[in-house]
Amino acid sequence: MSSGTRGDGTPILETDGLQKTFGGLTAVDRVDYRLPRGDIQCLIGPNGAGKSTFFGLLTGKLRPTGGTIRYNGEDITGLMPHERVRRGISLKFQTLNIYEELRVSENLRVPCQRRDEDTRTLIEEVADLVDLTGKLDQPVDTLSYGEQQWLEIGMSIAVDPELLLLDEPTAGMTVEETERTGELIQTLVETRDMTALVVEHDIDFVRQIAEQVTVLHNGEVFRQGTIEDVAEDPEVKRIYLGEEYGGD
Amino acid sequence: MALTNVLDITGLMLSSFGTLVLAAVGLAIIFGMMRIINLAHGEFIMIGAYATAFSFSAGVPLALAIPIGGLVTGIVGLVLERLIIRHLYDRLVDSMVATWGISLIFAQGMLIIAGPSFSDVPTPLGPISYGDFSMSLYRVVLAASAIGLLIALYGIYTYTTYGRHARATMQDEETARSLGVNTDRIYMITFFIGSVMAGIAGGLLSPIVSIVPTLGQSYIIEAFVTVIVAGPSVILGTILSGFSLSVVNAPVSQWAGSFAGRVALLVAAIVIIRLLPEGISGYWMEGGE
Amino acid sequence: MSEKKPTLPGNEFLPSIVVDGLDRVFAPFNGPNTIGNSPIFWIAFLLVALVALAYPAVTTPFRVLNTTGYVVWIFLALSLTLIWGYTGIFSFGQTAFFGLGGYTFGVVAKNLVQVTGATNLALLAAVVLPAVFAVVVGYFMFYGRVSGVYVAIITLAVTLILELLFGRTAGPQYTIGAAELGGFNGMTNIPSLAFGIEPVLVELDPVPMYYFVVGLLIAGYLALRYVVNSNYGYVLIAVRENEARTEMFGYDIRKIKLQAFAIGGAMAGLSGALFASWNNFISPPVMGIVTAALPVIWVTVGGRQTILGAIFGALGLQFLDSELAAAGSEFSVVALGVILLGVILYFSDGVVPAIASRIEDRIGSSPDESVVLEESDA
Amino acid sequence: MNLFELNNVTAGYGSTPILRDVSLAVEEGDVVSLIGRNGVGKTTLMKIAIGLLSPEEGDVMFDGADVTSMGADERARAGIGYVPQGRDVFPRMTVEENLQIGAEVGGGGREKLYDEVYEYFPRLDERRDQNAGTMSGGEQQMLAIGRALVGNPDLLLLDEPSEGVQPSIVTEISERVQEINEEIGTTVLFVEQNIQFTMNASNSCYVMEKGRIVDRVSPDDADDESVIEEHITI
Amino acid sequence: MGRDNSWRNASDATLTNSRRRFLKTAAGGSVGLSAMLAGCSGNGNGNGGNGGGNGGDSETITIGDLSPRSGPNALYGTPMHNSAQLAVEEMNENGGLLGREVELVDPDPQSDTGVYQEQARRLILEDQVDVLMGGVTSASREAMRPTISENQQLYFYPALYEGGVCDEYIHLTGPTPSQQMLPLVQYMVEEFGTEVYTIAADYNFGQISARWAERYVGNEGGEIIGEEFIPLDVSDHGSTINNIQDADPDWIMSLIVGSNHVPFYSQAESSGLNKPMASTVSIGSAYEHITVDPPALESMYTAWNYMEEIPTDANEDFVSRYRERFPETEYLNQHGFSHYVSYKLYEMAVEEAGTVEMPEVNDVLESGLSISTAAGELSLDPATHHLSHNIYLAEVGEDHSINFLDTTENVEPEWLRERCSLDTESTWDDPTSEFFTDV
Repeated sequence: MSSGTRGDGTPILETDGLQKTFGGLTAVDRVDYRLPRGDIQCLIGPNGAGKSTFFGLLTGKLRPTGGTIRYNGEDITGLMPHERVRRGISLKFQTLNIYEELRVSENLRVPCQRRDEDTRTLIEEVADLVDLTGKLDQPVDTLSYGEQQWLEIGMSIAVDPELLLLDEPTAGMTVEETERTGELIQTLVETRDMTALVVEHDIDFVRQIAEQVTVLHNGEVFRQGTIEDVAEDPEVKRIYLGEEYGGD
Repeated sequence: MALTNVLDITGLMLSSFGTLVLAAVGLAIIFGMMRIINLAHGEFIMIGAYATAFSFSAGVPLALAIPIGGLVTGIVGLVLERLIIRHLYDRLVDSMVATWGISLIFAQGMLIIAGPSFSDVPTPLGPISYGDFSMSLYRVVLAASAIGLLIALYGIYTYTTYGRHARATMQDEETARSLGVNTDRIYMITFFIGSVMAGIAGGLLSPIVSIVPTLGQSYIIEAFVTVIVAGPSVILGTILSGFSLSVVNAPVSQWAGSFAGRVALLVAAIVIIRLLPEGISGYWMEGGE
Repeated sequence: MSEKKPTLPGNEFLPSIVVDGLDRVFAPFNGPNTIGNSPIFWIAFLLVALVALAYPAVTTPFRVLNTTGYVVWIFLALSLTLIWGYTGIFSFGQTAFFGLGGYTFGVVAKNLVQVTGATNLALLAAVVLPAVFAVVVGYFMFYGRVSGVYVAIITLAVTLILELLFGRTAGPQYTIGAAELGGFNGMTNIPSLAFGIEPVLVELDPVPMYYFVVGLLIAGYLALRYVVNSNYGYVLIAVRENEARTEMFGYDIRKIKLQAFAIGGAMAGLSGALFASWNNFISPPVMGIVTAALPVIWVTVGGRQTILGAIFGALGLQFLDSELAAAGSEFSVVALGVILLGVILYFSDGVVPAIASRIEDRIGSSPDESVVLEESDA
Repeated sequence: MNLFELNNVTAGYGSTPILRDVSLAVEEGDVVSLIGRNGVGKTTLMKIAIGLLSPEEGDVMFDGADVTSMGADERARAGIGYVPQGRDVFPRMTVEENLQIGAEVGGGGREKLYDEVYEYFPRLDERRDQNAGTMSGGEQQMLAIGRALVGNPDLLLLDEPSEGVQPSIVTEISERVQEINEEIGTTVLFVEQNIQFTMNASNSCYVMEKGRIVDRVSPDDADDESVIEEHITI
Repeated sequence: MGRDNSWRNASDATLTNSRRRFLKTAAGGSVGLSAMLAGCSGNGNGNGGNGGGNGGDSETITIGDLSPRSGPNALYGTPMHNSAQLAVEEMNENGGLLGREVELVDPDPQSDTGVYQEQARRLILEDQVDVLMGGVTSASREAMRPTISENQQLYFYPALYEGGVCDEYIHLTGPTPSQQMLPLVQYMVEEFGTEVYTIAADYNFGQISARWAERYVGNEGGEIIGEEFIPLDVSDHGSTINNIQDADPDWIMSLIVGSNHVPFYSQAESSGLNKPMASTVSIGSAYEHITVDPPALESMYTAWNYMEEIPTDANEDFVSRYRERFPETEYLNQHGFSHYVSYKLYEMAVEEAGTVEMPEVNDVLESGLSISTAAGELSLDPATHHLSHNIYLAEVGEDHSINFLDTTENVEPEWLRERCSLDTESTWDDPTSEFFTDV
């Protein structure tokens, strides 16, 4: 298990006053957020807290209504998604977003061939990391749900990112699969000099991997701290369980 | 002089709007509600025109012959839906190729049945004039009928059980089904109504066109363009689209000739789609959901 | 990943040296994105190529001439397969580039043939100009985030506008050098293909023209197989399958679509140029809605996501069309419509994939066995 | 008597199992909840219940009959009301039209509960002519429940009624569900991850984790409350 | 609204052949079909692989005919198709040509230039027909022309057209505007005045015909005060009608064609546009006076080489023979007539030449042949390969009846003769460009 930050503590990602409104609804409300290099941090919050919108702004899928996003000190607010990826940001989508018509190896091939190294070696390397070595030639619909999720994680790291954004990486996984996913993410961060930001509901999983947790609520940063601090906070409990219950 | 010009262009716009909306309305329903692109739509119009012309020459008054044209086309559409179209739901491109095949069969089938020559329904009502300006009153009737059809559709889709169920199916098929809507039947009726609309359009247009087996081809492009430019909302979209395209088409035709008018119509469609990639009504509805 | 060579289906019938040889020679063209990767397939391919080469010797001049014409149109179908079948861009107006290619060839060739006697440059121009035009149209669409059926309507409108414009060019004022555009009646006396430069000239008369287009088709087929099974082919397929995912690997979707569209435009232009030279004639209806629908129909019937589908779809339906027309019955067109309907209802992925899977069942190979990662062997 | 049962249901999308050997039963007149975190398969279970998904294995019983092979529209007409996740009201239809669709479910056979719906949810009465898509999440949830209720179903299925709804309105809705059950006698099965809603509304609660039912508890019992909490919160 | 269904008539020798071929095609499967047809269609004519022309007396004479029975030009192609059958049946009833049976090979070109090209190639190269007939639009003729000229194929084109074709093996039996326009324009200027508004179809035929109209109107001291070209697929003529109303001419020169343009007349009528109209394309070709309800074409004046109503004994005889054979005929138009004349000319030339060898037959055709037809005595001009025509000037009445005003006899293709002399030269020449500039 890792503890503390490994990097020099300089932020790899910073948002200043980041804001996004849809019609009258403010989904992300002036969020100032710093992600130190080398950390694994989690983003949690009840449904509709603005987590997915926040991720959408980070990847460039959504254009912010206000505020800026800086990556390694560079303002990337106006960049296209693919330009952000080329600077080292990668995303694992919330819903499965693999190429359903293709085989496992072909799925991995698409990101792997972006790099200069020998594609086949890279595919094997990535497959090894996500435990799919024996299944490279299989069509993806023969994989279990958890394996498909791993494949997607594998595809996300195949472009060799510095910053990995994971949107609910364990949704639909069994307990064992979830645990192994946590180990995988920790291994990746430690061995590949990566930083990870994870949106997750499964609190056991958050406990397993996260150093710092940020709670979003109604589009705003509600609490930040270690998982223990946050978990004990009655206010956090309240927003999770419903106003009256928490207040009782 | 100036007034005559204004009246000329207004008349043309009415006429262009009426034709575009009539040509498009049946296709709009079928495409908007069912995501089926019916390339045999022009032939549906043709069948409506023939049925109207046959009824008319058999002595039925025009006002009655037109609904007969609609009904005959509706029945043809119904049979087609049961035999072929229902296998093509969710297969947009396949539906295009299959309906292209149907259009070949219908156009040539009508040629075999009715011969290559055209039949004629005389234009009723004569001219209206003001000073130097005069135009066919029937043109005004066409534009009014186009609006009338859209109002009728609005009525059907607002005040009938079928209409509510159809809109519900279009907005959320799964939820509609889970509320007891037999969506298969809704699709069938929708195709029927789209066909009836095409047939009525053919009947309404029959006095101002030559009724020939290849009639459909002259309408399919205009209909297709109007529907796609319209975007997701069937009734509002068709009105806006017909209006925008005729606003471009009419003055250009008047000042630079029919050729330029036609090119202008296509260019306008391209520009609108580029600026509003979800069609006109897509832009209007944005933020609604 | 194992180093063991994957088993190719069908090799149990063949001596291993043949299997290895075929495997090695055709490795760059093999892959899961194309139908037929086994030694047996390649033997059949070579046999078909031989039959195609021998064809002029065993048939009538009319058949040679006509078959040349069919093959010429295949390139249009292939252009659609590349951009629609593999990249997912549904163009309903490939004929715009076909027509532009044909007219460009006509104009350049008619002028050039008086100087050099050859049409080399005309062919080149007829490929380049449509490609440039495709870049313009493609930039307009893809950088404006136009997609799906909206692409279909824009491309259709473009080809219809071109048809209208070229139909308007009757009269001497529409003459470019020695070439009269000819309006609706079309441009006549377009020179046949001739290569070289005075006095060393090879004019492609019917039979050489046949060999030229068939050779070009074989080369084009192999080239397309190479492309779609290469890294680049995977990018195209990735764009077709899931744009959002592919973009998040750092690919510029708009640029990739634009590139594919331009290549498709060039291929359609080539098709048009070959058509104009083979036919010595081109007229605006080649850009009309009826012709615009043809490649869509061919490709859908043959099988959208396979190269062979485009080839056999175009070949088969043109042949059928011609024989039905020759039969002279007024029911010919009806029969064609019925056949289209039947294919759509019973072979939803197209005829060629259906036949291929039947053959695969027959020789007992499983699709899982085909090669996946051979590109690094090449 | 059990009004509704799932027996040994295994299901998923494609080859991916989401539910593994799930069985549950709802007694007539009861309010039963099923609680679990995001992604454990709650919505899949509800879709199997109404018939929008077919189970790979197992069967679905309603009112003593095997309805496994019936489509969703048939089950709705047989007396199951369904409130989908995220409400899924028809956004470009008015409140009244949404309710009409629900009312037409059973044809002329069943009593229509317009009055009751407007009584339980007076906000809907105020907004009869408003397009459903323009209402707040809570109002949409009320409408979705009203839409399912107006046709007077025997069984009401609710998929995450608290999702995206303001806390104060969550309370209101949970109270209404109780009242509906008590006053009209409608049997209710709902899935939730909001513990407060579950506690308020249901008499008994299944706990689900990773596609399996792991526990069945009664929310009235204080010990069980902490059991649920453990499954659902941080 | 009838058409002939005679293809079903199995006793018809010439037709059973095409029907048989259709059945073979339908039954043939896919792979073997090509080879089978390649073999069969050659043998079926008894001259497969024989090289141009037929040698022995026992063999049949084959006529290739391209008359569209589907698509937008079926209106013109169907009467042509009928004429072809009538002519061939009459030849065979009279013991054939040179004592040999005449066989008609008649694919359906479907009004599609691509199909025209392909079927022309098939007829010329595969069926090796002794003569090729047909084609409706100039576009269809131009599409076939490279193949025809390359193979030196004897060919007859029957439709009225803009003029300008001058080709060794091509003979043109329909009229050109230069032949029809003079008597018509003279009459109109005299009767109605000098200010003319021209509307024309927006393609080669309409544009060139409009130039002719301008020239003849100018010669008569008139003036074109407005001119408008309408695309073939435009059927809403509102803007045109507005423009004519604004210009207020004395009369309208109408050169519009095709089914989309016909509604102009009823649209004009219902818009209150009541101007006298002149046309060299309406009435005799698409018989608008029959298909459009009266009185939309009232006070339309027209000049034709042939109309069904021509009141001569010879025509009465021709019409009754034709209608007896094809009772459902709606109107016997110029295409039907001129196509029949083509067959008769060919028959004459072959009988005189004593062979079907094309150069010999062509020589006879170039010898100044004269032929007696339903529309009078016509002669084939050796220099231009165009027929001289008797031009009938007619007026359409309120009930759409035809009233003949005047006949100008023996109008020769004079203008073209100044440029084209096929009797002395026989080079491929395409005078289209000069044609435009000269007119």
